[in-house]
Amino acid sequence: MSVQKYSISGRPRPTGSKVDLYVWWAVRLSSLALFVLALAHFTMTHFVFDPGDQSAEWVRQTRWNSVALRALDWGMLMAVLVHGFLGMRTVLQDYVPSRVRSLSLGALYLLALILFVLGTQVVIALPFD
Amino acid sequence: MSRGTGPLASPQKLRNYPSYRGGEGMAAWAFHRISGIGVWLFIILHIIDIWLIGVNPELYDYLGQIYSSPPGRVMETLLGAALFYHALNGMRIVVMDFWPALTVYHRQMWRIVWIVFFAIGLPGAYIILKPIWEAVG
Amino acid sequence: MDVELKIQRFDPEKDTAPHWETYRVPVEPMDRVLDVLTRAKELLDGSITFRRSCAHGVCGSDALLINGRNRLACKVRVEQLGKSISVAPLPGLPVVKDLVVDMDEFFGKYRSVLPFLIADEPEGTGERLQSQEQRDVYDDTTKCILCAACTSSCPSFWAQPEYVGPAAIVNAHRFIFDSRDQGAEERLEVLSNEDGVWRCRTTFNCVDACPRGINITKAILEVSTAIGSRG
Amino acid sequence: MSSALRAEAGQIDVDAIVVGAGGAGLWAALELAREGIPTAVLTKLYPTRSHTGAAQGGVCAALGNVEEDHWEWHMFDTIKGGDYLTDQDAAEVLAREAIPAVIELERMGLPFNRTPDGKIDQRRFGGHTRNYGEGPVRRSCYAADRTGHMILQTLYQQCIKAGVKFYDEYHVVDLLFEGGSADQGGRCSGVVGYKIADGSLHVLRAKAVLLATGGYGRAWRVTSNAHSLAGDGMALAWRHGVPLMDMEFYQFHPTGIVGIGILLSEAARGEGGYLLNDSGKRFMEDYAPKLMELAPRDMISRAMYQEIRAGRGIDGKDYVFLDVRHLGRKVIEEKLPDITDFARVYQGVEPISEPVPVQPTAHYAMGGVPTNLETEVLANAAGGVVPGLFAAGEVACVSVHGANRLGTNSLVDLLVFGKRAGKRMAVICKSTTAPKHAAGAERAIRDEMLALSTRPEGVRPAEIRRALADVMMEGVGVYRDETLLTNAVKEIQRLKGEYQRVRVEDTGSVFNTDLLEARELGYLLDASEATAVSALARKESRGAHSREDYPERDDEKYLAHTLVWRGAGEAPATKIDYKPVTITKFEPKPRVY
Ligand SMILES: Cc1cc2nc3c(=O)[nH]c(=O)nc-3n(C[C@H](O)[C@H](O)[C@H](O)COP(=O)(O)OP(=O)(O)OC[C@H]3O[C@@H](n4cnc5c(N)ncnc54)[C@H](O)[C@@H]3O)c2cc1C
Ligand code: HEM
Ligand code: SF4
Ligand code: F3S
Ligand code: FES
Repeated sequence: MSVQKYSISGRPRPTGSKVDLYVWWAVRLSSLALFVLALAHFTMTHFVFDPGDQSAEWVRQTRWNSVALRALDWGMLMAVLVHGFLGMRTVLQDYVPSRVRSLSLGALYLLALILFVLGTQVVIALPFD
Repeated sequence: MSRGTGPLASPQKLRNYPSYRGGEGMAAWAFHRISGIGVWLFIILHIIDIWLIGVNPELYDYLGQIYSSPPGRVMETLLGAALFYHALNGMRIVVMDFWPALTVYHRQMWRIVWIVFFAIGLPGAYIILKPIWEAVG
Repeated sequence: MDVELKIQRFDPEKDTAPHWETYRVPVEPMDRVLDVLTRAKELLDGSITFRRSCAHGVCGSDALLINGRNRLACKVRVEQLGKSISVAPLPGLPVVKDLVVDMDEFFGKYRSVLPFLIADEPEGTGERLQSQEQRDVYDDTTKCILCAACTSSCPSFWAQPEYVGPAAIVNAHRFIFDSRDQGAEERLEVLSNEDGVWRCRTTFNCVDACPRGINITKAILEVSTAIGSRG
Repeated sequence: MSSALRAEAGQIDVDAIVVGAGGAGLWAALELAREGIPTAVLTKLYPTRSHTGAAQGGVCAALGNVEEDHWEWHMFDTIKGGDYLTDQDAAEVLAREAIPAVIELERMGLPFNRTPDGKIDQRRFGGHTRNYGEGPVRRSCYAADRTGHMILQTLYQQCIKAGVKFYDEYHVVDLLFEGGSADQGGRCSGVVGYKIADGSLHVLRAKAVLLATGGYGRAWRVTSNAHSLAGDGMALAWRHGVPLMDMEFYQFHPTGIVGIGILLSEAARGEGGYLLNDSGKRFMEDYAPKLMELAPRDMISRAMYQEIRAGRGIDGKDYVFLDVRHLGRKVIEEKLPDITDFARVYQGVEPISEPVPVQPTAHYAMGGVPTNLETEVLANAAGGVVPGLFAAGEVACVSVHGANRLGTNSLVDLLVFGKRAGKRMAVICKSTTAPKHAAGAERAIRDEMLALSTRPEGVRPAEIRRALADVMMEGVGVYRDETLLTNAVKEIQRLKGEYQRVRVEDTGSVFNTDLLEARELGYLLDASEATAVSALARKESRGAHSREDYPERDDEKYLAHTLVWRGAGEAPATKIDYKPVTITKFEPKPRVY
């Protein structure tokens, strides 16, 4: 590896990409959101109500009967997608050999997109009671 | 670089990875990663099952039955544990990210993570698993 | 007293893969692992190969994987390890022979962070002033002896040898936070790419391994913060 | 069948070669790079592992940042500290040029400790006084207790910045001469380097070669020196007809860790630490009432020996206590962190609450390859130089340290004379022609090295090395006399004979440390012989050379530098000459503190 050249005046700025910086922030910020949303969600669905009682019917009638509640869950969905998939990006960057890395990252983002579509669709399209 | 092009230069360099006895920090990280991947896998499933509410409510309800069966409840507990550990340790990481000086206390903070984890997690697990006993008893 | 010394051996001219060999070596109570290795070489097998120089933890030659952890052989006493000692080369670095690893890559990464004072002002003559507080900010990271114990203990480095690694970041930190230096921008730029600081997962193996007691993770996070706050 | 050396040899042509990348070598390389001279720096260790990094206490320069100071005072202290064997013109250069050198280091980025108003902080050190000996002065500039580490790092960093070409882990095994060896008026024309990673020999040609290979403390059993310090440069030059100067002056540092010799820096005493004997008395009162624990090292080491001999060592054993407890936790942890760490790790002693057992340890070579003020190597007492050959740092003898070096003056020596070496070599490179190529220049050394691994059977190098360490410890230690020295000379000669039968076990060509350690043993034997022979010849006591049979200094006969030449082949060294001391400002006086 050779030494990076710099000139005393007007040194050329090395070109680093900011992607990883943004990813870093996105993971941290979404994690803060999730800490509240996901833990609250888990508490609601597992402690306050029993999973056995939460039929599709119940979800539609009780939980998702207001725009605000749906918006909140959709927000959580976004946070989870951002956080979980950027988290998995990190994992793939660590363990997937560079040959197939972009391929696997592509697959990962595609999966995220699909889940985004599915999740958004149900939140929006599910009729109100 | 140092090993030239002579007969000794090996085509691929031998790197060895013997087992390493990491400390608390390494354990915290390993659990965090495993739990993150675990929760991620569940989330894929979870988004799909929610989607079913709109497309195929019967199938959703059928899945709901599986989730609330005894094995389902055990899985649920594990999921809760993974999520909870991940969330608590995630906060530990974020706290250090924003206040690097606190890295000095990373061990203590990890201990706090476990204390909170068990203090809240054990009663939680009891609530989730209770129906199993009730069903059996 | 005797100890059982297990050494991972590899001779590129004979072996295709490393293997372990065990030696019984007499030791004295205050002996360090380096003394035991030296004795084994002198008394039992002259071909045992390792680096060493200063013998008191200041040159960074003999960082090794000892009983599962990276440490300096000259700084760990036998009595701290018990009757059985295992010694292997630093994990994740290319093995040259026995306990010797190829350090070129490591030093290359060190060089990549521009580890030297960059100051644009015209060559002055007098000393520059620096307050005690300004100096304290980077005091910790000036201690590094480039032993590679940290970088080679890092799971993120094992996963991706491209990771610039804690040692290089420590040395970048030493200049980024020096009030006399003006090269922070370039260094932050180098460290903000995919194989820079973001590869740190706050695993703390580096801190545990560092024979100089440097709080490496703190330094890394301070660099991340600096990159973050410069936008 | 593998062999310890690869068959093919490399050829490298440069203008200047620097052997060794400690403080002296690095600064020379930096100067050469600044002058644009194509330079190769060869070092058997990675540069940052050079022993300069072990220096703790500080580097003296009369900056006067915390109290009044003048370079003349520094010059005087250096001369008096050296028991008037110091060449005074050299001491003047040292004391004057120390000031800009330290400031330049600061400008290169060295993180010196600072005074409250932001200037380089300074502290006391042994033998450094105000107004020609009135009392201790704060002259030592420091970076905690890792000044040497910071100097080494800073210079290496600057070399990287300047694009210096390093040959890391190349062991220089021979010097090349054309037109005969040094004593025949020959010129140094390059070196042969052994690439440790693959066992190949490389012939490097240059117009100027600098030896900056450091000292040879490993000749003694208890030493503060690195394993790698085997007198390489001294022995290589000696083998080519260069004399060695003042080798009998070898410094024992008073405060080594008992048994292993790891150094607890004088900074501990500079900050106010005491030395105590068994009855808890600060025994330096009896030896140097004015400077006490800050007297020069030779005096303190002798005082310790006398206490021990009088049965006043701790529990009657062979060590005394270094006590820093009264300094308080804050000073100990902030100003002496490394030393504290050493005591804890290597002795299991907690300096904050316990006194630390210490014992003199072999530390520093005042003698070495003789040079003039421009670092050109001298061929004889008349001052004729060996063309193309330079030396700086501990390997060299200018002589600024005379019969005893003051603490911190070695780092100054590296800076001042390392820099001078670079400058002078640049001048020489610009004004001379390249040496001629001689094919197969490495053949002789190849055979010599191969013999070490191809003899059918032989002695293990470690055995000889251990025997040598004992001989030097017993015979050429703090106190010497005729019988001890005669015996030592004889023993060393015998060990040199044994060495002819040395055989190494490792026969491979990759990273063969077994072979190199055997080479280093050869260097050690040479350096030890020069030391013992010179010591036997000097029938007086001066500085670090204390003869019990001649306890007085004898300026009539011995106010002169010893030069000793190596015997041909295996013959013992017998040729000795004396070179007058340069005296400019200060007439020799009795040395009391
Ligand atoms: C523990 C300790 C503490 C000290 N503290 C102080 C102090 O506080 N103040 C002070 O002024 N002085 C101090 N000294 C003395 C001072 O540090 C040394 O004298 C000085 O550093 C020597 O520097 P150097 O450049 O001559 O050689 P070194 O730093 O020893 O470097 C030698 C170089 O030569 C290379 N080399 C050697 N042989 C060969 C070969 N055959 N082929 C290729 N390369 C070779 C090595 O790789 C190395 O790079 C201390 C010494 C010790 C041991
Ligand atoms: C509940 C609150 C959560 C918090 C506070 C949190 C926090 C964090 C943080 C800080 C990281 C970065 C770790 C690092 O870079 O070292 C991270 C990584 C990760 N998170 Fe979360 N997270 C939470 C929830 C989730 C959820 C719900 C998922 C699943 C979709 C998830 C999946 C992941 C994954 C896969 C990683 C990458 C793991 C790694 O790099 O080792 N997290 N999390
Ligand atoms: S930071 Fe510590 S462990 Fe890492 S190279 Fe420097 S001294 Fe060694
Ligand atoms: S071990 Fe590696 S992950 Fe970060 S905290 Fe240290 S660099
Ligand atoms: S030999 Fe120098 S650090 Fe261990």
